[in-house]
Amino acid sequence: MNSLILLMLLPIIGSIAVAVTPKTKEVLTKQVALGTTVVVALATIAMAVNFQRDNVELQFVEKYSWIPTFGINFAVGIDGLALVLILMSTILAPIVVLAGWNEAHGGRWSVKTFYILILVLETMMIGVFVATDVFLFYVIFEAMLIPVYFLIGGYGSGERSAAAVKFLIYSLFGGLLMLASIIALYVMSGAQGGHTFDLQALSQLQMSSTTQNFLFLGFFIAFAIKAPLWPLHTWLPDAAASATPGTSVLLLGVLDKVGTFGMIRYCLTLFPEASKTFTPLIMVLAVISIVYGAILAIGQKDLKRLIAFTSISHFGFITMGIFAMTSQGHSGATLYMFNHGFSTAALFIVGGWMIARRGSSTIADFGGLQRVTPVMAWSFFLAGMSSLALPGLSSFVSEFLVLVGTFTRYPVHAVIATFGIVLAALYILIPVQKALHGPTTPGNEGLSDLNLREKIAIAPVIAIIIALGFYPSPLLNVINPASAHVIAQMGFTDPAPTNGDK
Amino acid sequence: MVDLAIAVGQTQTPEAVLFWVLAPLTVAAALAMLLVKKAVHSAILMASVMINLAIFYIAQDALFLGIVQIVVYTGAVMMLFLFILMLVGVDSSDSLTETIPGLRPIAITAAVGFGGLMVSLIGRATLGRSAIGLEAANSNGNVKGIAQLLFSTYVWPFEVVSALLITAALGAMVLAHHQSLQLRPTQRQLSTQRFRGASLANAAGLPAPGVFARHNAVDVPALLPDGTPAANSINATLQARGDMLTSGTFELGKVDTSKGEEK
Amino acid sequence: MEFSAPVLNYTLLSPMLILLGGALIGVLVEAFMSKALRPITQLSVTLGTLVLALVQVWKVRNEQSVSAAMGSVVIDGPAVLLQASIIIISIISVLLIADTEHFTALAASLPGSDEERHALQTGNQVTEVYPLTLFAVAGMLLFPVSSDLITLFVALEMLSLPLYLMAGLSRRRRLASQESALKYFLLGAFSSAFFLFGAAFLYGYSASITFSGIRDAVVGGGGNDVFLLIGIAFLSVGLLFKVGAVPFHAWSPDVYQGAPTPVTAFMAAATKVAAFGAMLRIYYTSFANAQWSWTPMLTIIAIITMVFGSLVAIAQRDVKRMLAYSSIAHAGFLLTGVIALNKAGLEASLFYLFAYGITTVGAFAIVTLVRDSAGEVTDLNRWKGLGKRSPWVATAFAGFLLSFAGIPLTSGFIGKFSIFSAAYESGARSVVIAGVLSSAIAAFFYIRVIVLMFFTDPVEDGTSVEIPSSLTSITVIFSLIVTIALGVFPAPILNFISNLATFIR
Amino acid sequence: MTTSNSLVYLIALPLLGATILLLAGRRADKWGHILGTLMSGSSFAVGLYQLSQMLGRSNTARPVEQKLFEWISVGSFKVDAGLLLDQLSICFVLLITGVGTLIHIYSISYMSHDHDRRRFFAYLNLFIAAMLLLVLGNSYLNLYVGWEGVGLASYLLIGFWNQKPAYATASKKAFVMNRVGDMGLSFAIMIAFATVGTVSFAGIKEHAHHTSTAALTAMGIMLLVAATGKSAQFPLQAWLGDAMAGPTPVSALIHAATMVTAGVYLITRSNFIFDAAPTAQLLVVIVGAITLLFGALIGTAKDDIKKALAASTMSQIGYMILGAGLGPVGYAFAIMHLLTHGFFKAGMFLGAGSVMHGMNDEVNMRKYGALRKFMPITFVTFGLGYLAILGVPPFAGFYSKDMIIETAFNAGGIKGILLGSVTLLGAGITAFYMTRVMILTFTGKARWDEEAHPHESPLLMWLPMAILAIGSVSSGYLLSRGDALVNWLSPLFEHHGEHEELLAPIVVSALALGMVAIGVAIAFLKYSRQEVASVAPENVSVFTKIAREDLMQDRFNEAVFMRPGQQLTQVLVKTDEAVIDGAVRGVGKLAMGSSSLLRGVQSGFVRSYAALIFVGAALLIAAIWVVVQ
Amino acid sequence: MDAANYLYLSVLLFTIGAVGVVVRRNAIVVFMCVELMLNAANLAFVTFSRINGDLNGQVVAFFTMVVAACEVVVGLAIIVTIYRSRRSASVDDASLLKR
Repeated sequence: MNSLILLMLLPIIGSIAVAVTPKTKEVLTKQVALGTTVVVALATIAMAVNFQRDNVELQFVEKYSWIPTFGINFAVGIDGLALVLILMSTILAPIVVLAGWNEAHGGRWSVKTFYILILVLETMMIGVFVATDVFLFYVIFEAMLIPVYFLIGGYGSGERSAAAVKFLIYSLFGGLLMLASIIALYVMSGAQGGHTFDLQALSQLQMSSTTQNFLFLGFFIAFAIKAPLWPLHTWLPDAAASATPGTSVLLLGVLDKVGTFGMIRYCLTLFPEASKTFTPLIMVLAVISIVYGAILAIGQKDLKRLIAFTSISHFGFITMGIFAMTSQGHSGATLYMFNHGFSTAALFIVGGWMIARRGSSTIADFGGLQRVTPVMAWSFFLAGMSSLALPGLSSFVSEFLVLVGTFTRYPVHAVIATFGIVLAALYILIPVQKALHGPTTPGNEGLSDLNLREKIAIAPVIAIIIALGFYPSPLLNVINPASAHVIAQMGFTDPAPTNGDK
Repeated sequence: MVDLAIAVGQTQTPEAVLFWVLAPLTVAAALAMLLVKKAVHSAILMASVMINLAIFYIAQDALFLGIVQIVVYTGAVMMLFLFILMLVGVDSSDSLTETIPGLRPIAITAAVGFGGLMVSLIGRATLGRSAIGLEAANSNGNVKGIAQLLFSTYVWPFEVVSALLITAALGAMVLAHHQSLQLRPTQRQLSTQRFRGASLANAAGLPAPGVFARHNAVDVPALLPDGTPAANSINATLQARGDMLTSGTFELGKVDTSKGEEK
Repeated sequence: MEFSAPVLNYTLLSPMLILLGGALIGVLVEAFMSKALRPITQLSVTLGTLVLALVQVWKVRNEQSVSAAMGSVVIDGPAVLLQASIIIISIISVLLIADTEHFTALAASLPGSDEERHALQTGNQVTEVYPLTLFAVAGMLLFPVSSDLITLFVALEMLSLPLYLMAGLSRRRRLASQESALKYFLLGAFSSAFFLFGAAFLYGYSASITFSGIRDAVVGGGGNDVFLLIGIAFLSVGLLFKVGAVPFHAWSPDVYQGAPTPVTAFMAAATKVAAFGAMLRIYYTSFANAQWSWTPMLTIIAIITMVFGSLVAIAQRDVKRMLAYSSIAHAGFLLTGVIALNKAGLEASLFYLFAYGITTVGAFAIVTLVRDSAGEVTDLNRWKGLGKRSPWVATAFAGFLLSFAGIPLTSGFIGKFSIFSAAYESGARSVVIAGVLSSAIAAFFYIRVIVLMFFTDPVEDGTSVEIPSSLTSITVIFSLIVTIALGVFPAPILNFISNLATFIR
Repeated sequence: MTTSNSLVYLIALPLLGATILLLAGRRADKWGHILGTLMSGSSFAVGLYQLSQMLGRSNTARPVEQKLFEWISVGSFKVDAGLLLDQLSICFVLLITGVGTLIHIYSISYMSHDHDRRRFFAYLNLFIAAMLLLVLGNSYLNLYVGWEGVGLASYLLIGFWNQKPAYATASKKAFVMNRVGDMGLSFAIMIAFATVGTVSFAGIKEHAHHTSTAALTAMGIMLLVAATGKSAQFPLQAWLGDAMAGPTPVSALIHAATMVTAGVYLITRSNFIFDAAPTAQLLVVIVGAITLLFGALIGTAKDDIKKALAASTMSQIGYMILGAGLGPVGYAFAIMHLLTHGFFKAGMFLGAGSVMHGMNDEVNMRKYGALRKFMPITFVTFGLGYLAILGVPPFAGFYSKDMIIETAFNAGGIKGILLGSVTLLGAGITAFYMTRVMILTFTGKARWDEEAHPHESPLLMWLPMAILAIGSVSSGYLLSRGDALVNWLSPLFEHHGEHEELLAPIVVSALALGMVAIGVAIAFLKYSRQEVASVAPENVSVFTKIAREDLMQDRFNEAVFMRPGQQLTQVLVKTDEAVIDGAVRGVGKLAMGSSSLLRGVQSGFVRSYAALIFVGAALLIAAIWVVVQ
Repeated sequence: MDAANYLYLSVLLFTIGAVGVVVRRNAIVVFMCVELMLNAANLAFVTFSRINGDLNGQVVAFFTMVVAACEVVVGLAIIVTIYRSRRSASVDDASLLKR
């Protein structure tokens, strides 16, 4: 399995298969969707096996002319960073399908439509990470919004359409700013040796620092909206609170990663100087996000909004790691993206089950679930522990790497960010206490524990969370060369041990 | 337009006299167009502006255009306007009070600005070449010269204009032509209908206007024996146009002898 | 003085001649054919004529001539592309026009009169719209290929007059329809007076009424440019009126709303192509060297236009008015193509015009389908839940809206991208930024409609969706396919345009 | 360095037990406790094996290492999952697994009526594994994993009966306060990496001498913060009292014998840092001194037997910290006190558990009394522990505590005198409150509730108590015989010149015993001579009230951190809604508003449209006019 | 006598026509004002024709007249239709479509 394009095609084929299943046989529809996602996940893993870890060049490169008039190619290729994120996306997909087996019911449209949207989204999720042509990336980046928009607005709950619109408008706004930057890049490439959108070629462009700063902002704001960075975050809690748990997983777990992925792949690569110029500002925003997201999470009454705010905090860590410009920070951030995908997935999936069973997403409505539904409670607890980066679980490794990496260059930022770990304990343990502990409150007595399907769905997530906590090397080995490459290209080297200036 | 340097020698004094006499008249007529209440008056004033323009054309060596202006524009187009004016009520007069708030000040400001700036601009325009005059171009006669252009250089637009004319005709037809969708009843059918109808009231024909009323104008309804006005004695068009007079003042029972002739 | 007989290149003029011929046949059909046979005959004649004209355009695609009609007409690559676009848009518009439901049975009858009722009952049809359409199309074909001011003016009137008339022919809400015709007409005439006045000053400046003559004068200089500036300004007023740029836009929402929807579709799409075609030609050839004088003006107008259009569209409650404001915003985007003044700008504009035109017709075609017992329902509140009742119709409409909004994988995106990049290339950054921002504003109301259709529960008020007639279906499907295809695989069309898009002088 | 492949089993066995018990669910209810105990016991066995191996090697070759795998490696940040068993850790390993196993055994019976006994054993095993990882990790990061792991286990065990909201809150409080400490550990690791470039003990030790004092001081202070969190030292001590919400075996194992002493381990382990950072060391001493008094004072006022013991634990750990803060001379004594304390305090907690077991889980000592007759074994074992903590010769505490007091006096100068006095005072207060506990519980009149039927605990419970009691009696002697522990540990610490002795050992012992005697006497006077009210009297001195309130520690935290924190949270939630999201919505509203406003341009009047065109044209002309000017 | 005077006159007439379109309510008068503007443009053409010494301007003016005639036909047809429906020739009454 070495063709990325083939990989992108698989979910599309699956969606066609879903489309032709008879409308009455919903189970068949779901099975086809599940089967497709599993095949994609296996294919991705097979691809990952063939990936040459130490090769920092793009691999599995394919390039087809798409719109020659503008020098646009359908160009794909992956490095370690992209591979990790694709792996995360494709592994999460079947889990989401399986976990949210029934979440398409009660939507505005048919179950079929739901899975078609999911599968189309999966294609785009792969595409957005593999694209090496800026135009192709942008196209997918924007087009992705549509299925998500319909998934939120069509299958969500509560103020779903308002949330969907907010999400879309925010993202479109960011996307358009990015478009302006892309146009500028395109035009400049035309003036410097032929129109192209090739990332490699564009990164060689000569431009004045003012131009670079503006173009950087165009990209960065788009990404900062995606990976909600304070103060551009307000769409996320609404969207996450309204979306189905599965959609939220894909939204926070995968789509938002496009933002942080984009920061590395596009902001840093294309505008190294501007990145340096803006680093102080971004670092401050990241730290604010960490603390702010955590405090807001503590203050939430709604479970889904709480998880959303924790993600804002986590994205602050990722952003901080990226812009710390140390190999630890960078690798940590990349690993964090992967781990956050799974820990948030676990939180949302289990939280979603809790909400579905209880019929409410208000934390105060739960109580004493540990006695009633021990497996579910444990799953939630573990997910929460992962979210607060308990050592031994996957998030710890990444969070600590980010902190250590940041500390060597930005000690003050790292110190403030570290306070986030105390806040994390609060935002996880408060809902844990309210929902899982204490006496079983009325309305919770009859809740059923996880069934086999649900156990199968959550098991791999928890397995990954634990396994990567103890043994992150397989991923780090893939990530490190890519991160080191970026850092080196940016002209940074890790700060040497200072010995306290002695 | 000093720099434009139209040789004064070329334009003779009589033309200047003509201009300074007619131009104020033209402007006045145009302004009056805006100020008179009745559309008909506007139309007449418009016609006079057009005729003045025709004279200017001729004065500027555009004999053909001058004639066409009078014959076609003033003669035909303005007459068309007048026809339509008759159709929609020649008497109707506009109120000149402005109902859209703020529009008039805006219009006047814009006009003053527009006109003033244009005049100022034209005043400072230079062409960088001297005016030529039409002596050479008209050497074979103005009409011939125009014809030469019209039928050679501009033959394509000339032909295309024909399509425009057809469009106009077609358009007028579409909007105005009442296609006879059903056969009109013959005289005979109408007669039969009159006598075989539910009532014989109209068998003898509709009452004439003004009968028994104190006034026999076409817009005064006839009075029935009981003194009420007979609506059907008035032409439907007048009724529709609202030109029907109320018969009240003309009813026998309510003669106000102290009053003089109405209207 | 010898008279030399004019020489016309009929091959190159044939598309227009065919259309005029077809229109004349149509007039004759009106005169001599029995009422019952007229509709089908007219439709076949019209479609046949258009297809023939398209074939003819295709045949002459590689020809170039400035002397096809004694210098009145230039046939070159952009001309062919514009003409082809106009004809294609016209064809799919005619398919909409063929739905009798939209046109009054008898234009001369009073609204609400017995006569009207009778005409409706007898199934009378105003088949004159077909020849009128053909005349308009002929005018549109001529407009962007004109190369002197006379022809330009004649073409302008030729495309406008039939549209004035057609705007007044709606079957429902006839008073509004007639009102729109009146407004369109009065303002159209008003603006063409400006146009003519501008033409006079250009003539005064350059002593020539041909574009090349004006260009020579601009290049040659001499004197100062006051007349040129006045000429450009007033001529632009006329052209900007046609394309619906602020502040010369005011007619379009009212007319779009009042006119029969197929006419609106035709008008919105084809007129824009023709008017921008003419604008591109005149600005790219005649005024190119006076760029300094008009670029700031057009830049400001473009910015105001796109922002205004996008902004005002937000508060609209009527789908046709909303589309009208969207078209105003798009006029602003298209103006950036004019401002760009480079080959990329020309190519982008041509692509954008075609893509936008097709999408517009498609969108209005959908509007024709949403009806209740009293005809089309254009009140957006009653479009609620359309996605539930008629998912395909709503999906198609959403597709068109997304294209308008410039979402990737639709033609609108490629259009916006190419036109903005061309403008950026020419240094017009402010326009690009304004364009991007107003795109964001615009996205808001396009999305609002999608929300209405998909995420709002339907109101049970009898609003239904007509099963599209086969002709309307063709229009919708064709438009949708083109909209998506041009978004996904625009390369062939872009190449085609790129090969042809060079103005000759 | 010697390597071994078997170190991992120390951790793996209990971890396996925990995993099996957790995953197997109710199916394991029947045999879960046995498996748990076995796992803990086998780990102890491995520990003994390792000890025997170690004893067989020369003094310097004793440490053993095992590298399991490369855990994290990014750039120069390389951390192996590696275990280190040296003379220091083996002490802990044996304490943890030994006492742990005893407590497992005790729990079999103690928890036999609990529905969730299996889960309890799973948690216990988890704790053992985590605690072993803590002491076996060969780098600060590995230690950190165990450090938080024991925090988690502690959280789970404190909240074992979390259906009671107060218990759930207690567990959360413990976790969060521990996290504050953990933050310090994080900082220390970060500073270590940034300054030294490594986080392993060996690496830092190697570089310590050419690292600036400032950096080492920072590291030291941060490590101290970590220690205060885990070991319930001032100012992060508040959680320990509440942690008594957990089942009593937990209190014995985690909150007396092992986990809470992790801070002492950390400071001792980091001797190479503290030795080079006198300021940090001084802070350690100050913290220890404050806490030992602080805990002791709280202990005097507590009526809850477990809370009194907890306060005592806090105080005793204060001794250890103080000892550890005294540098190379104090490390061994701190560890010794740690070990002896592990025995007698665990024993006393188990005794308390036994009392509660017999008294329907009553914890209020004012409801006890005269239990000596009903629970003789408990009385004896508890009493031996009591003597040990008092430091009565020859019981364990005498050896360890006196050494600390002595070392404190020997710290030199005014510091030495001050510290010595504090430790002496602490010893006196300790004697007072421990005597109070003894009197209230075992002597005097019975003040029981109606339903109470006190009885002696079963074998499985008293046996561990007995074993621990033996430890309480003998461990001090054994460990100090021939300076056994000091010599055992000496290769790990750098040696400095001997301090001059301020007071002779015998004098110190005498002083200490004197203080103890005073404390015991006061307690006798106050509680044995007078009637004890079964309800805590209200008309007590302000001092007592404050002591009952844990010296206002909770109020302080509440007023300074919690309330402002909650308010900040609420303010931010509202700000986010109103300001940030409000700004976003405001932009939307602005667009809507201007849209509605601009719609007005479209008045419907064709004349106004014409005016618009006209004005537009006029503006164009005006622009031209300006240009031409 | 300066030929520019004709241009000034032309501008004046054009302005008056434009104002007329804005201020008059009767559709027919409005339309006449448009005609006045066209005539003003024609005057400009004729004047420029003379200045430039070629007849093209006059040809344009001629075309304008023809086109204007067509426009008048269509325009008046529309006005009559409106009048018949509404019984009013006031352009202000035709304001159904707005906002």
